[in-house]
Amino acid sequence: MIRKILIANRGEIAIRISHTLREMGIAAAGLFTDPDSEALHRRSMDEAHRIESYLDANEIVRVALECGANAVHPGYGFLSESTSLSSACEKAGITFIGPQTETIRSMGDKLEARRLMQAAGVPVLPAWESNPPASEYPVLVKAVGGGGGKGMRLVQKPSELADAMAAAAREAGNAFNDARVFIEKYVTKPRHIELQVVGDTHGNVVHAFERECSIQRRHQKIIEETPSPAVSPELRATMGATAVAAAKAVAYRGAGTVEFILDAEGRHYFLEMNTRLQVEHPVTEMTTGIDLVREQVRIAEGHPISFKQADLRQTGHSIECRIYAEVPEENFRPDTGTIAVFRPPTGPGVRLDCGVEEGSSVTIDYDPLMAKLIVWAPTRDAAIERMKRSLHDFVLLGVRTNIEFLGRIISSRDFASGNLDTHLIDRNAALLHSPAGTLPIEALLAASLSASPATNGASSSFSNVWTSGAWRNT
Amino acid sequence: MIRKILIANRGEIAIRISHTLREMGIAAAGLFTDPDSEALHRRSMDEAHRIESYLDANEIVRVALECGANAVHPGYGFLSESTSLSSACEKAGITFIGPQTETIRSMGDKLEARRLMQAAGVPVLPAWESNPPASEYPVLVKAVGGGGGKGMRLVQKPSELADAMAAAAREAGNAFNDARVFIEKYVTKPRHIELQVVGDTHGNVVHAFERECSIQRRHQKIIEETPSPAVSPELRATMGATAVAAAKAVAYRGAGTVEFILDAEGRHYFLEMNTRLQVEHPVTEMTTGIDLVREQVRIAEGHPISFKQADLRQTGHSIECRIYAEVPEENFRPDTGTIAVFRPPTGPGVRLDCGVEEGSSVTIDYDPLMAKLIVWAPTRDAAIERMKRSLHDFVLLGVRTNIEFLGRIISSRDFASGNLDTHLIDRNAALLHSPAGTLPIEALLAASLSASPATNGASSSFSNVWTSGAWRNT
Amino acid sequence: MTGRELHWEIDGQDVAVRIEESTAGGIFRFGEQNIPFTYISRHRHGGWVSVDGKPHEFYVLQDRGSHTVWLDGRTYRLERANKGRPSEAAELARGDCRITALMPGRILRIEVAVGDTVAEKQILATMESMKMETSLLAPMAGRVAAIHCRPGQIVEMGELLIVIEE
Amino acid sequence: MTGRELHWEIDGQDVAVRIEESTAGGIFRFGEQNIPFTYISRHRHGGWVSVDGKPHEFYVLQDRGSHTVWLDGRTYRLERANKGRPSEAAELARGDCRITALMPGRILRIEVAVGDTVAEKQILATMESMKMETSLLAPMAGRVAAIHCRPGQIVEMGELLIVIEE
Repeated sequence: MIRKILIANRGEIAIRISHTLREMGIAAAGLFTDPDSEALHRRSMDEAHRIESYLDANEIVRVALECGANAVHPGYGFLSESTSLSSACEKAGITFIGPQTETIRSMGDKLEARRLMQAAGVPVLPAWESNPPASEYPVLVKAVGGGGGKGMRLVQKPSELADAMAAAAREAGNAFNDARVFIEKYVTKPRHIELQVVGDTHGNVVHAFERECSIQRRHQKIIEETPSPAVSPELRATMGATAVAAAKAVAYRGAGTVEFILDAEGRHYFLEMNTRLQVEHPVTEMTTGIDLVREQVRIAEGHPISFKQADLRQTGHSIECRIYAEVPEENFRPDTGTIAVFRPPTGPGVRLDCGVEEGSSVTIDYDPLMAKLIVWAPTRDAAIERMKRSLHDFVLLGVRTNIEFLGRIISSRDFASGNLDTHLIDRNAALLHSPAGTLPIEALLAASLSASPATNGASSSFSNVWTSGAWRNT
Repeated sequence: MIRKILIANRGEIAIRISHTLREMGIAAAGLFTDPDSEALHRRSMDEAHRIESYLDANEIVRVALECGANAVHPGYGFLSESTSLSSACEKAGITFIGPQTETIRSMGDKLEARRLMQAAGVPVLPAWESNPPASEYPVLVKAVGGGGGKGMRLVQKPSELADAMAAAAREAGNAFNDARVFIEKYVTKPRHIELQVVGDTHGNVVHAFERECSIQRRHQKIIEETPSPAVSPELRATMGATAVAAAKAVAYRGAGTVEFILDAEGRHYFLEMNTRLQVEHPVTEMTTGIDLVREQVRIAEGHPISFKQADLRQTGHSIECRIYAEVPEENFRPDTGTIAVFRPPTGPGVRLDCGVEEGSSVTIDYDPLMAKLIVWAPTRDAAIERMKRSLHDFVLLGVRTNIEFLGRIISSRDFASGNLDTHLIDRNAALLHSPAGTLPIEALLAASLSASPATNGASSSFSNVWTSGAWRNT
Repeated sequence: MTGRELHWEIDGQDVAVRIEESTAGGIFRFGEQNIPFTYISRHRHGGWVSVDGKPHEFYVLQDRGSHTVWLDGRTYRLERANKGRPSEAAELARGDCRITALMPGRILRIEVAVGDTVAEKQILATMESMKMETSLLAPMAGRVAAIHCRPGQIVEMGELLIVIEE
Repeated sequence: MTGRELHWEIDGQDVAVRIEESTAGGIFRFGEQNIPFTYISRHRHGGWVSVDGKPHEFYVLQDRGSHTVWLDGRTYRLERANKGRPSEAAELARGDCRITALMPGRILRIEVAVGDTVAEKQILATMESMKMETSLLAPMAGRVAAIHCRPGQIVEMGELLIVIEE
């Protein structure tokens, strides 16, 4: 029986976990570092404890023991896929809310994961340790211990392979302390489709359908949705069965995600398994009604999964947009500042998982993800319109954001058609910039009404002031 | 094809309707009176027009014609169930988003509604025009044109009947301009269960299950939920078929509600039909996925209903709490003021339909409903816990509210048991007051930290200051 | 650290508290207790304090001497004590009976005139607020000594409307 | 009504506007246009104005002379014109090439030393912000004239890091 859980994370996910824990009657203990001493997540917990780093497993376990937490929830990122936290918990007799250490370890090693999956009959991409046949090019050099695009190189022809492998190995060694790389077939127009799986300690594994995560910038997802417009009921059944087989192959415990590449011909290949709660888990919750955090906690307590495969059903359509403190126009550089105005959208079918409020500081210390805006509607078209409306209504000033950029993607013809792949943003560079040259006269009025008498010098990037035809001279 | 809709309402419902219209690509025109000149609903529209009164049908139709709206949505309350607006729209060639004038008229006359329903085989309570048999007491005297408890009298014995009828007739004459009253059998422990129905111009009628609305104060619902804990699948099927028969009997067009009394023996009786969108419609939306406003608009455009009875399914459980500017401890007197702090709850399964924001004024001019907090969860227990958490997180200061009172009802044993009836609040007078005599020392600290140096005199109602055992003298 | 003393009226008693604080926190002295607190953050209407290791969120609103405190999901109303001077309320509460507005609203009808004799629970006036009507009843038998309002008038909560004398 | 004139720099041009306003609204004069506006409401960071019968919601944030305007779902950045004086930016933009921080963050490594000859696109330094690394590249071939930062240093966006001369 779990009485108190230490949430070893920060920001929106720490708060989202605390919501479910409070609703379950479980005390939520939190952590904060010095830069986070005023962070919203610290203040949203039943109690919060100061630590040096979210990356120090021993410190986290020590806090858990001191405050009487008998379980640790790692969230995503940080130590969620590191064996250091799960094994330290194990040694201390604390429940780690996630899979066994051995599962985390084997899935963290891309080559071992490939071997296990192949043995379980899961389709994987062709791969080589060195020198693939010339006919297989282009190929991708990937880090064995990698993720997030680090230690990855696209190689167009055999003559470039050696240099690419050396560079990738150097990068991988620095980033993951593991310089091993391997070579994989490159898929030209890949979609990124992942399957949510849930396994319990009684040997049950079910899948909760797919999420399409093809809209990415810098190898990071920014818009996710479910159902995927590319997945037919037959493909869903096939990929679901594949994901369940993958999870069963590692006796998976808790909530996890099996990521696939879907190629232009509709073939799917195992990419990797994320052994934790996914950032984009809310779209699955919105369409299936499952509370994945509640399910994680119940499974960690030894309960069987609270639903059967046949009980699950996808209802309607859900889209998530990740709200980042960044400037898409300037190569997605992160921005920092203090949030002066924060007015999130409301209304039917709108969910906000949020780590900030008015007055919050966004600093350089951590990931610039501030919030996730999730909508649900009966159809994909209605969900798109709802997301447009919600992004339009979202006011967040004091730090620059990707809100309008997300609005342009959501409103684009490519997105509406559902014809997505991971290069959509690269192909549509025009989406990066707001339509230039049009400054509504009302914006000039607004600025003028608010401007203080003092003057400062700098230059503006509008090429003209747009005026509607409706003005009357009086 | 509807291009622009005039929303003839205010507050949260005007805004909620505008959300759907904007998502449908239909322009939302709004109305405001002088007291509402700074109201949030005025500012949430694509355009808004000043009127003298939300109750003047001719003025509303004139504005619709002037601004080029080809349809009017009446919301709930105001003119939504008055034939004046629907017939004025008809004359002006504007689509009224609601049923035919004749339906509104006949359902607004309680005696005629009874007759129509009886003829359609819908069960109604025994009723008399005068002098019921002595064995039928207690009985209820009700106004033919009534609603909201006005012109209603409970009569315990025959000797009190004449006086009660005279008093009720006087009250009804003043309130509804219709002094007719009749006598109905009184149900001792009634539950209020209503069925959502939707009908189109092609003769299709479906029901979207029930809502339990038994938690009332001053004959007004304050907490609604679906599914009802009192309704078995068999009863649901029966009541659903009854509601569809009732709607078909009046060729019902659009979204409507058939209200039933459910007695302690599980028998249901037709109470009245609400020929409009209901305040509590969100709980149906949360559990069925229907957007009832979208459906209303589509039906008004002549489309058939977008779903069939067999497509509909209740998923999970939803509860709505109405957030009023009122003081439950002081006989629910309405309160006024300016909202100084407004921090609504967020998170999974939380929806807020809201008519106010920080800085909004709540005045004496209109109904004190500020917002509706709606939660969804897989089970009733989880929904109760989510509502508790959400009410706890809701900060609204500057005007007194029923938020904590709602929290006490939601947390009560009676509510948890699902054993509800319309007298629950009367029976549990203790719920009206916050547990007295306990002032946490942290609250005294907070007040002291914020207090200005000046002093004022008055008295406080706490009987002592509560301190935990944990304080250390230093 | 700066210190200040405040007086609250709690259950009719004048309760003194003392705060010694710096920007980061301080000590709250109440009776014989000395309670250390630290600020986690502050905002326009309150902030977060940590007391005994637990964070507490609070908002405080001052309105005409009255303090509304929201703390951890509950609201409390506190009044400052009025050292020395007898309170205005005490001054008034003798002799005749003053009928004040129970809610802000509009006076609809006045059913009595100055000089009328009234019975206990007799309706004196009717007012409306947010579409709801309330009757003001005589709390005791007596004579109408004064009427301070007229039909149609908008009145504040607590505003004096009618005086009844024995 | 009170009037005031403001200058905005739009597309390199000094654009003058004039506002004549009372509390309820006023007239916005821009070029030959006279645009009446009325306030619907105001709040801390902006308000709602009605122009030609349409309500517009706006928020404006001032930060070091730069104005961020949120209007009806889009954000605009505006700069005040600096009447007469040449702008600081113009003063600096000649001669050598100044490498500034593209984002706020931490300097990880500096790959060059003062006096080094560098090729175009050569990596000069690497910085990190929010767990992402960016390399600062030489925009032209030249010689490192000055280095204004050191590894581990936290830098603001726009802070001068390295100067390259031809």
